[in-house]
This record gives sequence, C-alpha cells and structure tokens, in this order.
Amino acid sequence: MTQALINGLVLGANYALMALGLTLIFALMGVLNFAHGQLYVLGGFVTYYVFTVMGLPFVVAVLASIVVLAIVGFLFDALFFRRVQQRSAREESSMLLAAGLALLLESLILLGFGEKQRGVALSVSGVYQIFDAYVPASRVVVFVVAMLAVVLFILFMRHTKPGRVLRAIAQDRDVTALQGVNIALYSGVGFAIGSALAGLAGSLLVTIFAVNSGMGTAISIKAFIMVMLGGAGIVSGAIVGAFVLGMVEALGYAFLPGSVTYLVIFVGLILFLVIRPNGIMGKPWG
Amino acid sequence: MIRSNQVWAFLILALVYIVGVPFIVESRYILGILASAAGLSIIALGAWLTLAIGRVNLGQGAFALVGGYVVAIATTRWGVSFWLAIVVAGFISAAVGVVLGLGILRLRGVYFAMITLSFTEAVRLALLNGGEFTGGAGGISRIPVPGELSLLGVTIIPAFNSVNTHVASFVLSGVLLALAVLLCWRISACRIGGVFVSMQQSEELAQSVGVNITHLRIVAFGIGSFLGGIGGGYFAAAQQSVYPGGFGVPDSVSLVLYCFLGGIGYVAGPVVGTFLLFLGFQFLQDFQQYQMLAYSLLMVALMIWLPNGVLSLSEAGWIRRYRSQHGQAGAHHAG
Amino acid sequence: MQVEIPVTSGQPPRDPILTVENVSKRFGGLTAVGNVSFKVKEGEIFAIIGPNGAGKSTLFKLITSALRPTEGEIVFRGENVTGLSPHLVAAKGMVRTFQETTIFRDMTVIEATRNAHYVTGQAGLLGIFFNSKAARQDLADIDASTDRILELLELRSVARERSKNLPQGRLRALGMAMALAAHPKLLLLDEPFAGMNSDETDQMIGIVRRIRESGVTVMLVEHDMPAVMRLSDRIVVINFGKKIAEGVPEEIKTSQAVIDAYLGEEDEELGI
Amino acid sequence: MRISGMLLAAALGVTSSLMSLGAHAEDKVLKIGQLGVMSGPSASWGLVSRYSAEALAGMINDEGGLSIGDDKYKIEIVSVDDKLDIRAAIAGIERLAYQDKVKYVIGPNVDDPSVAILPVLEAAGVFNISYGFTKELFMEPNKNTALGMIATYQTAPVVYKWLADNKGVKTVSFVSWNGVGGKANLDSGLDAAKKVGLEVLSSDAVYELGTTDFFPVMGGVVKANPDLIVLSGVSPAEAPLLIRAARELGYQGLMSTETAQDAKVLEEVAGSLANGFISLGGASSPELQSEYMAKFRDRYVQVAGEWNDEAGTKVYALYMLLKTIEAAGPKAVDDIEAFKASLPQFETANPFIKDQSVKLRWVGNSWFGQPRQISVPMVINEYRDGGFQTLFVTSVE
Repeated sequence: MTQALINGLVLGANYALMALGLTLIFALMGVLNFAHGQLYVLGGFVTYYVFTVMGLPFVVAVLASIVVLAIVGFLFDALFFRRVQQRSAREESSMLLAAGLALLLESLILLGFGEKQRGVALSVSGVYQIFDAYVPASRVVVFVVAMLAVVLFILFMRHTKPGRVLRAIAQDRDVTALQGVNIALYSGVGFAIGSALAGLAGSLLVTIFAVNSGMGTAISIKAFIMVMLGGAGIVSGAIVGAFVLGMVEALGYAFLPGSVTYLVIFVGLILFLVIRPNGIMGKPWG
Repeated sequence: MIRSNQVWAFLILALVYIVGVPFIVESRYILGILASAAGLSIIALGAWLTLAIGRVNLGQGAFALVGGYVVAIATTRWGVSFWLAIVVAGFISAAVGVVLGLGILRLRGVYFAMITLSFTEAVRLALLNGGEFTGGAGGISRIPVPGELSLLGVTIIPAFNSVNTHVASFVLSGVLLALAVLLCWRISACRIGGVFVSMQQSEELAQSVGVNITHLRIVAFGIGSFLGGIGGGYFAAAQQSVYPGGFGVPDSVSLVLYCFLGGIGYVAGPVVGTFLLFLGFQFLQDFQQYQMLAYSLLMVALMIWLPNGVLSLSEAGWIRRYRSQHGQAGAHHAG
Repeated sequence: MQVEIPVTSGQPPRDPILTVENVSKRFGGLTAVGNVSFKVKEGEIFAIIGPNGAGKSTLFKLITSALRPTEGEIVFRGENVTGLSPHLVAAKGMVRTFQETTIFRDMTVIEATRNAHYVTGQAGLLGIFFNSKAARQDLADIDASTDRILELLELRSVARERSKNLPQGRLRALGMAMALAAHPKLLLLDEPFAGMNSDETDQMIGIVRRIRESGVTVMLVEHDMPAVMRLSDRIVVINFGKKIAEGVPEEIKTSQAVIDAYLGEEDEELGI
Repeated sequence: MRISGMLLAAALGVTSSLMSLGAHAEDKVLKIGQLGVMSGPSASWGLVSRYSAEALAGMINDEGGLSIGDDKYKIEIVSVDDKLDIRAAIAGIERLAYQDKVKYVIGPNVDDPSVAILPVLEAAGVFNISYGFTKELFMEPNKNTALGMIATYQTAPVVYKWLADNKGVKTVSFVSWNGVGGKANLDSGLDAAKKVGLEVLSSDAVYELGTTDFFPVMGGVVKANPDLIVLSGVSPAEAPLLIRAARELGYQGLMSTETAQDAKVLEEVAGSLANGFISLGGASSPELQSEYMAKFRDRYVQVAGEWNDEAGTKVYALYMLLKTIEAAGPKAVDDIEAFKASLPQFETANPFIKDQSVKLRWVGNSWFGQPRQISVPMVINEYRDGGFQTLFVTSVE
C-alpha cells in the first residue's frame, strides 16, 4: 500500500511535467495539441543524442532539448497554426492540424533517430527506502528537478512581463490585442514555451522511462487526461490532474487486474466530465 | 433543395462506380482498398454529421467497434444472417450513441472531443477485458462471409462465397456508401440541415427561436453512431474478423481528419477526404520508408493550403466566375 | 400553423400577456434581482431601463429562462413558464433577440430568416426528411412568411448578403427578423439601440413600432433613455436589482428616484 | 547519427524508388515480400525484419545473386507497413500478392495480422514466414505459414528446466502484455512452469503496450519475491524498463524472457541493473558467430545505421526461403506447391554459426504435425555489461 502511494506520488510529479506545456498551449491558443507527445519524444531524443552520442554533460543535453523544442514550437506556430487559424472557417481545424503535425513529427523522428528504444543512464544510483516502499535515487533527482521547473514556470508567468502578457492573452485575446500587444509574436513565444516544457519533460524522463519514436500518442493521451481532469488551460489544474492520475494508476495497478485500470480511468473521466466539465480546478463559466 | 437531376446524376455516378469498376479493375488489391475506403467513408460520414452540429467527434472508432462486434457475435454465435446483423449493428450503435449523447452532448469544443476520445479507448479496453463474450485480446475470427439473401424464394443477393468474394465486398461497400451519402445529403439539404447549421453557429440563438437543441443533437449524434455501426459491421464481414484494436484513437482522429481535409462544408467532403487520404497512403507505398513522411507532409500541406478542405476549391475564383456567368450562383441555400 | 401576421387595429388592449411576480435571483450572497414584479399588457411596448449593472440583463435572462429564478414566478399568457427550457418558452410565443455578437455569421439574411422558422410547420422530422405533403406545405408557408418579415424589417435589399458583412443596424434588424420567424406573441429585445447613431435609432424606432402594429407585444431592455422615452408605452426602472419606478414616460421623466439613480451613474462615469 | 544525412537520404529514397519502378536489369528478379509493423510504438519489430532481409539480400546480390536452375536471380525486398493494424495488414498482403505478384512473404510480427491474412495466403498461393506464435497458424488445414523463430512454448520449458536445475529456482511470477501475443505467451509459460514443477506465485501482472512507467505493474510482482520473474513475450523496448523497475523496487532474484532482446537497448536503459537477465538470442554473440554472420552484421549496420541483436534471429527467414527455393528448383519461383513439397527433406549448413555440425532444416512436426518451422538454433543468453554471454545452445527438436 505504501509502495502504491509512493508510486502514485512519483508518477504524479513526472506526469505534471508532461501536462504543463499542453495546458499552457491550450490556454493561449485554444488548441488541444495532439503533437504534444511527439514534442516530448523529440525532447528525449535530443537529450539522448547530446548526452550519449556526443558525450556532452547532461545539463547541456537538457538545455539543448529546451532550445531545440522552443524553436520547433515557435516554427509550428509561425508556419502552421497561425495560417490555419486565420484562414479556416472552423476553429476546430487547428486541433486537426496538430494531429497531422504529430504524424509528421513522428515520421521525422523515426527517420532521424531510428526505431530503437533509447535511454539515458544517469550516474545517480541507489535506492531509498521509505517505510516498506522503495524510491530509486534517479527518480528523486527527477522529482526535484521537475518540481523546480514547475516553480520556475509559475514564477515566470507571474512576475515577468512576457509572463503577464501571456496570461493576459490566455484570459482575453482580443482585449489584449487592443492594448497594442504583438499577439502574433507572443503566440509564437507561448507555443515555444509550451513546446520547451514538453521537451524538458522528455529530456528529464528519458532517464527513467526511455523513449522510442512511436510512443508520442500514448503520452499525448495521458497528458490530455490530466489536463481535462484538472481543468483545461489552468496550470494548477494540470498539476492536480497529474497527481490524481498518478495515484489512480498506481492504486489501480495494485488492486485491479491488468488493463482494467485504464478502463476504469477512461470511464471515470467520462463520468467526471459529464458532471464537472471544467475539471477539478476549473472555474465554471458560461 | 436537391434537384431531381442532381439525384439522377448521383445515382448514375454511383452505378457506374459500383458496376463499372469491377469490370475495369482486375487487381484484387485495388478492389480491396477501394472497398476499405468506401467502408471508412461511411464511418467518416457519421463523424461529419456530428461536425455539422459543431462537435468534434472522436468516438466514431468506438461505434465502428460496437457495430463490428455485434455482427461478429450475432453471425458466429447465434447464426444470425449477416443482412439482419448489420442492420441490428447500426441500431445498437445508434442506441449506444443516444445513451452516451444524453450525457455528453451539452459539452462542446475540446471537452466533447476529449470525452469521445475517452469513449473510444474505453470501448477498446472493455472489449479487451470482455472475456469469453468478446473473445478478449484475440477478438473473434472466422466470421462467415455474407450469405444469400432471398425473399419468397427469390434470391436478391447471392451468397458471397458463391461469387467472386472480392467483387461482392466491393459492391456491398459501394452500395452501403451510396445509401449513406443519400441519407446525409437529404438531411443536409432539407430544413433539418439548415437547423444543424444554425446550431453549429450558435446553439443559444437556435434555441431562442424554439429549436429543441437537446433533441436535435441526439438525432444527429444517433445517426452518426448508426453510420459508425454500419461501417464497423461491414468491416467485420469483409475482414472476417474483429479485434479490440481494430479501431482505436488514431482511427477516430483520422476519420475526423478525412472530413476536414475533404471539406466539412460539403456532404461529399468526408468521402472525398477518405478516398484521397486512404488511397493516397496506399499509393505512397513506393516511397517505402518515407511513406509515412510523405503522407503526413501531404496532409499538413493540404491543411495549410486548403484549410477548408479540398472541395473548397470549388469556390475558388475561377469556378465562381464560371458559375455566375451561368446563373448558378447563390442557388445553394437550404430549404 | 398559419403564418399570417395579423394586423390588428391600434386599440389599446388590457390583458396582461406577461406577469413577473416577486422574482429574485441570488448568486451566492449577492442579490442580482430582488423581488421584482410587473405586468406587460398585450399590445403595448414595454421597457425595462436602469443604469449599468442595475440587474437588467439578469432580469432579461430570468424572463427568457436562460437563468432560473431563486424565488418568484414568471407567467406568460396565463401559464407558469418559470424555469421552462428556453426552446419551449420560445415555442409558446415569447421570443428574445440577442445583441449583435450572437448571429449565424455564415448565412445570408434570407437563409438565416428561413432557418429560424423552426417551430412553424406541421411536419415532424421524418416528414421533413421524406418531404411529406405537410413538409412541402410548410416550405411554401415559410417562404411566404420570410418574404413578409423581410419586407416588414426593410431587409429585402440585403436578402442575399452574408450576415457577417451587414452594418450594425441591419444586423440588429436581422436578429429581430429571426425572432419574428418563430411567430412570437411577445418579442423581447435586448438593448436594440446600443451603439446606434441617431439615424439608425430613428429607423429602429420605426421598425419596432411596425412590429407592434403587426400584433406583437414588445418588451425591451435598454440603456438609451431618450429612445425609450419616445418609443415606450410604459416603463419599469430597475436599480441595484430592485424596481424603483413604474409608469408612462412622463411619470418616469419626473420621478426623483430615477433622476437620482441616473445622476449617480453619471457622477461615476465622470469620475473614471 | 543519421539525422544530418536525413534530407539527402529522403531525396535519394524518392529518386531510387521512382527509378526502381522503371528500370529492370537483365538479371531475373525474385521479389520477396516483407510485411510488418514499421511505425508506431512497436516499429522496431518490423524494421528489424526489414533491415535483416535487405542486408542479406544485398549480400547475396553482391555475390552475383541466387542460382535457381540455370538462372541467376537478383533478390528484391518489397516492404509493406501493417501498422499493427488488421485492415492495413490485409491491404498489405493483397498488395504484395496481387500487385507485386510476390509468392513469399516474411512477417507479420504478431498474431492477429498473421491470422487475418490466412484467407489471402490461401487464395493467392502465397507462402508466409510469421513471427506470431499461435499454433493454429502452422497446423492443418493451414499449409502456407511457417514459424520463423522459436515460440515461447518451445523455449519456456527448456529455460525453466535449466534454471531449476542450475540456479535452484522454485517459485516464479509472470508479467505479460495485454494482447493476443501476450496472452498466448503467458499461457504457454504457465504451462511450462507447471511441467517443470515450479510454483507460480502470480500471473496477473498485465500491462498495456505503450506503458512508460512500470513501477505500478511491478510493485505487486516484486512483493511476492519469487525466485524468477518471467517477462513473458515482452518487446525489446519494454524489457529494460521492466527489469529496471523490478530492481529499483528491491527485487534480487532472477529474471528471464523467451524472446530476443537487444544488448545496446538493455545497456542504455537499464545499465548494470540488467546484468544476469536471461533471454533468447540469435547466433550473433562473438563466441558463436561465424565469419558470415560477422559480414552480415557489417551489412546490417550499413542498412540500418546500427546493429540490433534481434537481427541475429530474424536473418534466418530470408536465408531459409531462398535456399529452399534454390533447392526446389525453378518451379518454386512461381509456385509454392513445389516449395512446400521440398520442405520435409530440405537440409543445409548453417552459415551463421561456427559449429558446422548443426544443420538448418524445416522442423515442427512434433508441434504442428507438419514441417512448418525454421530450425533457428535456440541460444540462451545472459546479459552482462553491455553484451550477451551464451549460457547454452539447443534446438527445437
């Protein structure tokens, strides 16, 4: 039981990192980014490449992932999303565009990095024991870095000018535009930050989960669950959703047979959203 | 208003396709993928109907699974004729859709998309864990090909194994697709279609002039689910097997993508999108390991250049000019 | 259903078509509408006015069933319609308009008006689908009705324009055209004069009068005092969620409570 | 890494594939189909098949091609991605059979598509080497499918027996994935454990394909603390994560699987935690491999960019197909009946291992009632510090 709870907690922290970028892009653009999982995977591969193949320090690898993904995110917005949002008759188009980009990114990753599972073995080893539960040191490291990243992100959004502008856009795009803010630029910046967060998640989690080119969709779906559970577009919601999913998954695997856990999660999510569509932290609107 | 000459044109086109293609095309492979594209188009038309009321429906895969399993279980376990089973499959899927819709249709946007996506996963996992009844992970195989359908001793449709099965499957898929298109065409051209457009643009406004939006949303979603079930039932018989993974989230997303890329403003949109992309993927086979890359590039490029679908080309300047010269402009309003 | 819009004489009728009785709405601890009562009589033009934030739009939503009152009753033509689903309220003959943000953007004026004729007609969904005799009759009726409504609202000239390309005044007329398509007995107008210049206002006043002449009772919620004074038969004034005055325009103009309420508001506006 | 040359490669790929549509050399061409999952989370299954076939075909073509009767044939591999999807698999096999007129196909990698394509194999007269384990595939009335590797139900009893005898294993727990393959593997593993007399502590740990975090799955398994944890039929992507989760949860006992794994992946993902992990191997470990195998490895690296240990088992499919066609004569090129008739008596040396006493044959009589399995040598490996060490070698029959 203790092990299940601890698993849930650790899982939750990792999941939170996956969900943050997704919720940011949703808040800014109203896009459910189907390519999120593929961005995560790309982040993992960049770290693998820089750390394992080029042999540079891990910190450099993480930074490389963040930078590469920020650029990819900015380009996604500038080259694709902006055009489609301007010209499409239906706003849902951007959701489908994201699904198309997911496929594109996935095939590029497969061609570029190959089909093999890739992992990064950190030199952090050892296992801590809490009561009768085990927590590996590598996970503690990732947990700490993940939490640090979450805190930094929240501070950035609250206390810097770009952060405040982004929050204003999330709240009311049109009004913010009227105040003379360069919406196009900031959308790009928002997308870049969202992707960079996905890249950071991939970069850190490649050390414990490893990555392969085809796992993106599964990651996206998990991140969707967390974001919807917590309340779409709300940072605190994504974090809460992540911990709830982590706990339910850990407890489910401990007490239910096999894939019934995810059956329960999906059915539960449907029922939950029917009752409370705005998620745990979402404010009811309209 | 559908003009009767348009209906005749469609029927002739459908007949030429259904009868003519098997004469010209000898390759079983080409017939097979055309039949698959037609089957997928039926399911995509269902997704299109929910898009018509402003809902991105990522649950079509689930309805296709339900339809497929109904046909599989009815024909293999209870010896029911395929022809009865596929109709039952459509109605059971529709019933599932209505029950689900009662709960979720007041949601919109990503909320609806996400909940239907969850539904696709939930159905897959339920079938996976369904034990003996659904055959678990192994699904149900050895589904018989459709048998003879006769009325008062007169054979209306011969048993598929007594004729060329490939051609028979192709014809079946073509006929079902033609019927599905007629259904959706009629809906979108009559007053109900106009009301659907109203609901898609503003449910509040539609409600204010007395439209029972709850009722009509259920109707649209129910018919969409029905088409999903029919399509799934078709595939069960054509492939002679069903598996929990037969339709999943990627399929559900693809089906909606087909609608968008074909053009959701047009009844033919889902059909054009499905044929273009599904066949396109097959024909890109020659790119070998770059097949997926080429396919996704094609898809993204289409979305960038024609964000309102391939059929929006028909509204391009030169066609419009031609039309206005020939006095057809503005003749599209519903009614 | 017949789609004649009967033209009645200017006889001032006396039966209440709408009765709002002790209606309150509280959000948490905040009282948005407190214990408001009034009656709208058949055939009149009735206005609810009040300064910004007085609770006008909440009251409007309560009447049209977009919100459910915490207390009180709304009776329409002798029938309690409190909390009834909005489409049923509309079907019973009480139809509202929206401010310009809510329109069918991609439809032409004639399409939008035809589409709004949903409640008219004898044919059910299956009848419509199979184009039954009743459905064909409905279509003919709808065409005739659409024609009359566009005429009435001076929208003929822009019948084939897309809604999103219309100027403000025409757009609001289109909103009314769609509402009339549902054949209301009582038409509720949400700020019909907002953002209009004096020419447009004059035109709108003419349109509303003609609607009333066609036999439809009109109730409007408005901020623009002068226009209301010119148009309305009777007025209710709301401030801080409470009714502070009721009467004919002359009475309202001279009511001290009303003057205070509006003066207070102007001070505020000046202070900003 | 390939990332830099990718665009160039893409351009080359397009032109070469366009060219291959038109140009045909004077040499006769023997087309061999390959159907497998080459995208998505399980892409490595099909891609290893494909790269193995392309590498071996390249070697044979460089040597002048395959002699059948009086003719030299160049080998051409035609690959189709089945996306692990039934519809795509059926469309794929129909394409290979009717469009490319292929008579011999390698793949699919798992059970459902292998079962789903049976009617097409029958109708089109195509012979298939499958990596699905379902016994019915290889048994009457199906005659057109052979097993390309060693099935769990064949490896498990041997491995468990060896572990019981040599390592004193008495209790065992199973972990498997939720799918046809996973379920079948689990059942045959349980069966074998029972036969060997092992006590099964648990077998209900089942995970979804695509799971990233195996802590929750492994928690219960480790708690029971069996002598041996069997990772039943797990893919090379998931094995190291499962090992790592078990070790990090404090598990000290033995772990094994009956499928082929890749040492590089084990090293990168699980590191030293994977030491002692027992798996099925090809004959690619240094102490076993012949020079021909070493050449094949080089060629494989050229094709795929990087060696994969799974290729050591997957190379046999194409080799056996070609050598059997060669022996059966020109008729077998277009007619699989001639090919099938020669299966019972066919025998050739195994060029991939040093030990030349072991022959390659079509086996499986005792399992399927007809010779429908390639006698891939059963090599049991133990992982240690980045490489495999051979524990013992045996054969199916």
